[in-house]
Amino acid sequence: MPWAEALIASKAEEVEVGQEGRILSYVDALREALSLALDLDPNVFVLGQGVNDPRGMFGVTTGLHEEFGVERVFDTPLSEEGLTGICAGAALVGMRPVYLHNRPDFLLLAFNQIVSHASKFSWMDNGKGRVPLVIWSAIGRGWGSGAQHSQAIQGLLMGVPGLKIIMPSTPYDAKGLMLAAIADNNPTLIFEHRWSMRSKGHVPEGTYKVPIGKGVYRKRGTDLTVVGTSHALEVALEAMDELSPQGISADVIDLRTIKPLDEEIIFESLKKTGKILVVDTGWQMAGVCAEIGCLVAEKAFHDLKGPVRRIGLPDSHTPAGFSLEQYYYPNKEKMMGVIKEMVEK
Amino acid sequence: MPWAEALIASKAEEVEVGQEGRILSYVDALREALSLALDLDPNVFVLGQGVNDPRGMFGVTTGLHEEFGVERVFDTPLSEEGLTGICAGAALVGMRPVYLHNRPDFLLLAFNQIVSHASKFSWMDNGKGRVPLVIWSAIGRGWGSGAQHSQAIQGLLMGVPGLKIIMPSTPYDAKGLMLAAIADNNPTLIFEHRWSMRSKGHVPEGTYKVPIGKGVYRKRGTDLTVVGTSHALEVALEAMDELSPQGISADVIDLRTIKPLDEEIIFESLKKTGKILVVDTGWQMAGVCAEIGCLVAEKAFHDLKGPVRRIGLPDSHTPAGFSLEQYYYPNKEKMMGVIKEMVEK
Amino acid sequence: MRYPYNPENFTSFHSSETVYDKAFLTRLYREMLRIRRIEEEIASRYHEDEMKSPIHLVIGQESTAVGVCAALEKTDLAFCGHRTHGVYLAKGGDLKAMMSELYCRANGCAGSRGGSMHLFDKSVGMESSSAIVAGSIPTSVGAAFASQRRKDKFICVSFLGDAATEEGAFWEALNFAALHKLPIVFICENNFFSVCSPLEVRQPKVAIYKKAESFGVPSVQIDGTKVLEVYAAARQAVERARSGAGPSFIESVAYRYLGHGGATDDSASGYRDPAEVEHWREHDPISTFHDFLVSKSQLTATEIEQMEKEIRSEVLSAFEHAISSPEPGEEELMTHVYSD
Amino acid sequence: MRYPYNPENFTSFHSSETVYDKAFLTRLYREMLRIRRIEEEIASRYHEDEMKSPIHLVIGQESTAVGVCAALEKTDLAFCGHRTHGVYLAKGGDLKAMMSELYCRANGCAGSRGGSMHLFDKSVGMESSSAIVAGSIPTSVGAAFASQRRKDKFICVSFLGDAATEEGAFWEALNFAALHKLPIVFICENNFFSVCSPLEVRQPKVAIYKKAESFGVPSVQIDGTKVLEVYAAARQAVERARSGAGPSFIESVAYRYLGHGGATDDSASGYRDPAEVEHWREHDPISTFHDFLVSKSQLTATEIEQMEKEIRSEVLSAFEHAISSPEPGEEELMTHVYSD
Ligand SMILES: Cc1ncc(C[n+]2csc(CCOP(=O)(O)OP(=O)(O)O)c2C)c(N)n1
Ligand SMILES: Cc1ncc(C[n+]2csc(CCOP(=O)(O)OP(=O)(O)O)c2C)c(N)n1
Ligand SMILES: [Mg+2]
Ligand SMILES: [Mg+2]
Repeated sequence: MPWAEALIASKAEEVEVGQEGRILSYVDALREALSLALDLDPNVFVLGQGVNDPRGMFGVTTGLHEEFGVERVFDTPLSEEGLTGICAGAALVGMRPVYLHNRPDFLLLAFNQIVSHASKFSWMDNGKGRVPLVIWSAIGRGWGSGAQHSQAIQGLLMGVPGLKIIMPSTPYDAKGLMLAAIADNNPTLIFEHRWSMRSKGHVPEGTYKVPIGKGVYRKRGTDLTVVGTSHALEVALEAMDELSPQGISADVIDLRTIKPLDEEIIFESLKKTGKILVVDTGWQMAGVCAEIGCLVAEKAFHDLKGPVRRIGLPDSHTPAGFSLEQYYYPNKEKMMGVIKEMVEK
Repeated sequence: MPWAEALIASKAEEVEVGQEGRILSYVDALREALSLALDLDPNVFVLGQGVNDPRGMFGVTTGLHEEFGVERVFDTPLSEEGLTGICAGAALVGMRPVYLHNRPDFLLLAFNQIVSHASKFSWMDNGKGRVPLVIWSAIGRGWGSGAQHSQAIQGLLMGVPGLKIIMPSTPYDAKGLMLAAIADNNPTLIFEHRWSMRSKGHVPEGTYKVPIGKGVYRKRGTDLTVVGTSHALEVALEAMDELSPQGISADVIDLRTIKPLDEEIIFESLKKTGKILVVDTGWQMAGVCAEIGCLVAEKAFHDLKGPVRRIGLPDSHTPAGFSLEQYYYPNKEKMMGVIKEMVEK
Repeated sequence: MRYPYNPENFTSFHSSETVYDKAFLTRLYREMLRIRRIEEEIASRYHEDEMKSPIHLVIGQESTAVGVCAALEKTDLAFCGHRTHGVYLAKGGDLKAMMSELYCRANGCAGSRGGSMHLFDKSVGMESSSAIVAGSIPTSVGAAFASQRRKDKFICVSFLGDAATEEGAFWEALNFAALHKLPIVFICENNFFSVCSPLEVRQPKVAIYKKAESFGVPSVQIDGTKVLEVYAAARQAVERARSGAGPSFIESVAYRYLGHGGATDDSASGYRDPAEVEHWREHDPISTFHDFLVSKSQLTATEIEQMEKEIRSEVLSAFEHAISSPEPGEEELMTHVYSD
Repeated sequence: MRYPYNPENFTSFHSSETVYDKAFLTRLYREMLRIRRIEEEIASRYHEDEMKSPIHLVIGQESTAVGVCAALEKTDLAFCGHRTHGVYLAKGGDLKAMMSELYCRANGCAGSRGGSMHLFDKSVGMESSSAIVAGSIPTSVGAAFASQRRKDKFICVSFLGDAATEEGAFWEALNFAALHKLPIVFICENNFFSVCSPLEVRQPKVAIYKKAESFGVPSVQIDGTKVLEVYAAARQAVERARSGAGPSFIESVAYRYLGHGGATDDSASGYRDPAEVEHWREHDPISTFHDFLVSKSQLTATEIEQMEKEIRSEVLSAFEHAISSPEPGEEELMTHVYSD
């Protein structure tokens, strides 16, 4: 396996959260990951409605079809359920598809193939089949994305056995986790966030993996633990930046993957702070926030000094209109308010 | 509206948990509900793959097509996504479809229509459209149902705004909640459990509604609160029956609906007992158990005297084989073990 | 050029002998022109960043919505996808409410919840639309089913793009409509593209309408640049639906001049030949019809001038209305999550 | 009787001039007979409640799996739905592993995780199956895609029922297969029923293969009760796939005698005319072929007797094997949730 070997040989695998290397845009980091994977392993192919568009899909795929040929980087019919199954079938016989979507909303069309097929083959086949499939999509927000183009559905899938779910927030992680996802032998979903994709950061050259299932501290502090992923965690970081002059400090943990979940890092921090705020880009109810909130109430109850708090989306739909949308998404101020309440009590 | 009027006129609406009336089987109670609804309102129709089969769908629809005609009770092509949208469209212009499925697994094919369409019309239409649609399915268990015919997916949908989700466990509730669901102007999912459907109980004649969003106490006690729905709650009741001679007593709450969730009854009981065990027929992770566990850690933290506990399904798939399946589903003994642990600590 | 104008494949419905009265012809012309002018005004102001909504303009394809809706009653129901403007306006949707929706105002047709991809006006039978491709097709079939079962008088029209026929739900819905002989007309607006993806990378070389036909649904491919062709084909299909004879499928071929979304032509980016756009502009639905009407002495320069004036003033006042309308408040967020 | 045997609609592939050698003909007969005897044994023991698995017997339809698989290489991959037994056995799947799976034993082909609806044997190209109708069709197309892109030698065969063509995913997969000219053969086993629902309440009166054909896929309807017809049609389609000419669709018409699931005929319950079952038994794939072979002096009574004996002993020892095998332990539950 040229691919696996190259990855193992790679020293970069050991590199922790990038503080050095070139400054790259998030989008370029992702494209580099795809390009490296296509180069390393002939079994990798990249597909999705629009990956061959002149500007690529959000720039992530720009030019790849020219570099690697339309046999390996290609546009698809608009058939999400069928194509997901087709990818799973190709994976089952040893290929490594990377299927890209503009929006997670479109994955709702493919839940039968994701939940009842791709996630189950390895288990139902008693270990004889495996599905090295990556499904990537970018959570929409703003500019009228509205109820049908903004759904952050990670919470709907978190409970499904057999899946891995990745939600990066930095260019470094986006690249390293994409490579890790492609190298992984399981159906892996990556939920990018359109707003995280605007950032730049340090990104090493060449192949490296960020481990799936490992969170990192983005800030260290003592008053509380803030845990989450993706754009929700970025807002939390901004909130903490503002609160720091007021003498409030927190452990801010970027989980990076929500399944498998890095329980250890959460418990470790909570032991110190005793308070936890969980943030997520999806609906607050019965999703990522709920899982983590319940988990600590179950397994770290005796470390809790106050109520678990969560900030996700309210039990309503995303408005398309600009002003309504401002009320829908929790912002820095709202997070600051909750954090202050938690600290003051 | 003949339908709404008949319901309001009905005195039975006020009847609480049936302790009188005929003894009816669960299945007959459901059929009676369908029959009454079809009779009351010409806008009601019943459809689904197999509703016209000689034995009806699990007996629930037996004979209805003969009574009300195949124009109103009819078999469908095997097109879950399309048919769900068709039902939503018919509902949008004023009909009241009741769409039945053998298994919730098949709803995974229709998530796009359920999550991105039916649940959103009323909201996106600024209140001008509404979707009085009932989607019914029976959670499978045993006899080789296996990974693809046993999925209790309520947890995947609980976070989705605009849906109502019902999970009855008695014949009385099954009938009253079916009638309430048909009378409701929102897309409502009913998840029956194949094993609950084997029971009999008191069922009043005629039309009555069990309120959607209201739980009931099935047992009263002091040591802990056990909360859940459907077959998982039945197992919990059995566990409490065994534990009662040992002097252990609990408030056992049957939520009956998981969305909207009856938070009040949970908080009320928890205030007294200080301990909570949440049980569910679905995956434990990021679903119903997680939501309720997080909810109490958030809003009733100061009443908690010990860790929240949950018992759902492990992070694995349902085995088809009989012996493996015994290990998969939490049984009475497992629940007793957890409850004892909780009480003893 | 990948997709030239190719009249050979079209079935012709409008015979030159058919005589329509001048009022009707003028109305068709005026409606197309009105849509064009509204779209142009949206395009010209889009850079101001005040319409914070993704737009999918219909310039070049006005004839399909206008021709089809001319064959409908006000009580008939129309459904469409993301490319809403043409259908909404042709079905008689309120222009002010539409502009308010694009400007995210409280009095938008969806109260600012839906944006450009969710325009509707139930008072005139513009029933629903969906931003999910093919999403509204089952909805439309369900409404047709209700009409049939309740013996309502209305029929349904389902507008969809060529890419929508790649979604399985379309075939599921078509099968059901054919099985139950539902009163519905499917209008597939084939403009050869799904965003930047040409038909050839999405479907084998078989005509879309031929596939629909094989499902037992009477189907045709027509010249979607000719409003009278569209009207005549739609009339026949609407008649079929209303008489209880079941669904029809019309593949209406026309071309969009501007980019898939937004306000500019993006052909220079490489996904299509800019010459292809120029080529289709020569078969522009409005100028073709203009020339036809003038040649038949059904329209004069003065009449057109008058029309332009009226439309201009209507458009300006709709924009004005929208811009000066209030935005929705926070209390709106949680209402109508559930219906009473 | 709703669905009589109607040879008029079938395309004939096997000409009586085609000469097959005796060994081959005997093999086909033996394979059909073997499947029948295995199914009968399962049926006769099902009431014991030891095979705790939902079964979908293939009695009456053996010829399709056998005829198709005879045209395949061992390295070719087969995929199917819930009605697995015929395909699994015809493709060469291990009988003992199958029986162990039905008896929920640790050495079942799926380690007791899959049950009757998830039989596979990757060593002989019985690649996958799904209990979700149409669920394995996209999988099969994906494997065919992999074969094409990697220039592997194998082709894929996707077995599906008539009801599977009502699922949108089938049309999505068919479109993709046609678009990319993938090496795949779709075998639609049309037995007129989906559980108890006859075709007429699910699809308008149009032939399934005609719809597939309109997607640009060479398609035929054949007599699925005649194994040589099936074989000849499959050979042509397999040849097409292997040569790079793309997919084919074969609608193979045959009838199931027993209920949809379980071990008994449920016709008396009313969803079909018991006379219909009797009628089709007159066109039984095995006795028809038997008579043909005897008439051509290709098979003798002694040979058949010998065959029956061998099969009987193989079947008995497979059941014995299964019954005496151990059940899986609790530690199995959490393994292979993830692959390494
Ligand atoms: C299910 C789904 N997949 C992808 C998209 C993204 N998308 C929006 S419009 C569009 C193109 C649709 O093409 P077509 O149906 O031909 O309509 P046209 O835009 O040409 O009018 C796509 C792919 C979507 N909205 N929904
Ligand atoms: C998506 C889905 N819907 C419903 C079912 C229930 N079901 C199992 S087999 C079957 C009938 C399928 O009929 P067909 O495809 O013609 O195959 P046959 O059983 O006749 O061989 C149905 C409806 C299912 N397994 N999957
Ligand atoms: Mg198009
Ligand atoms: Mg069948």
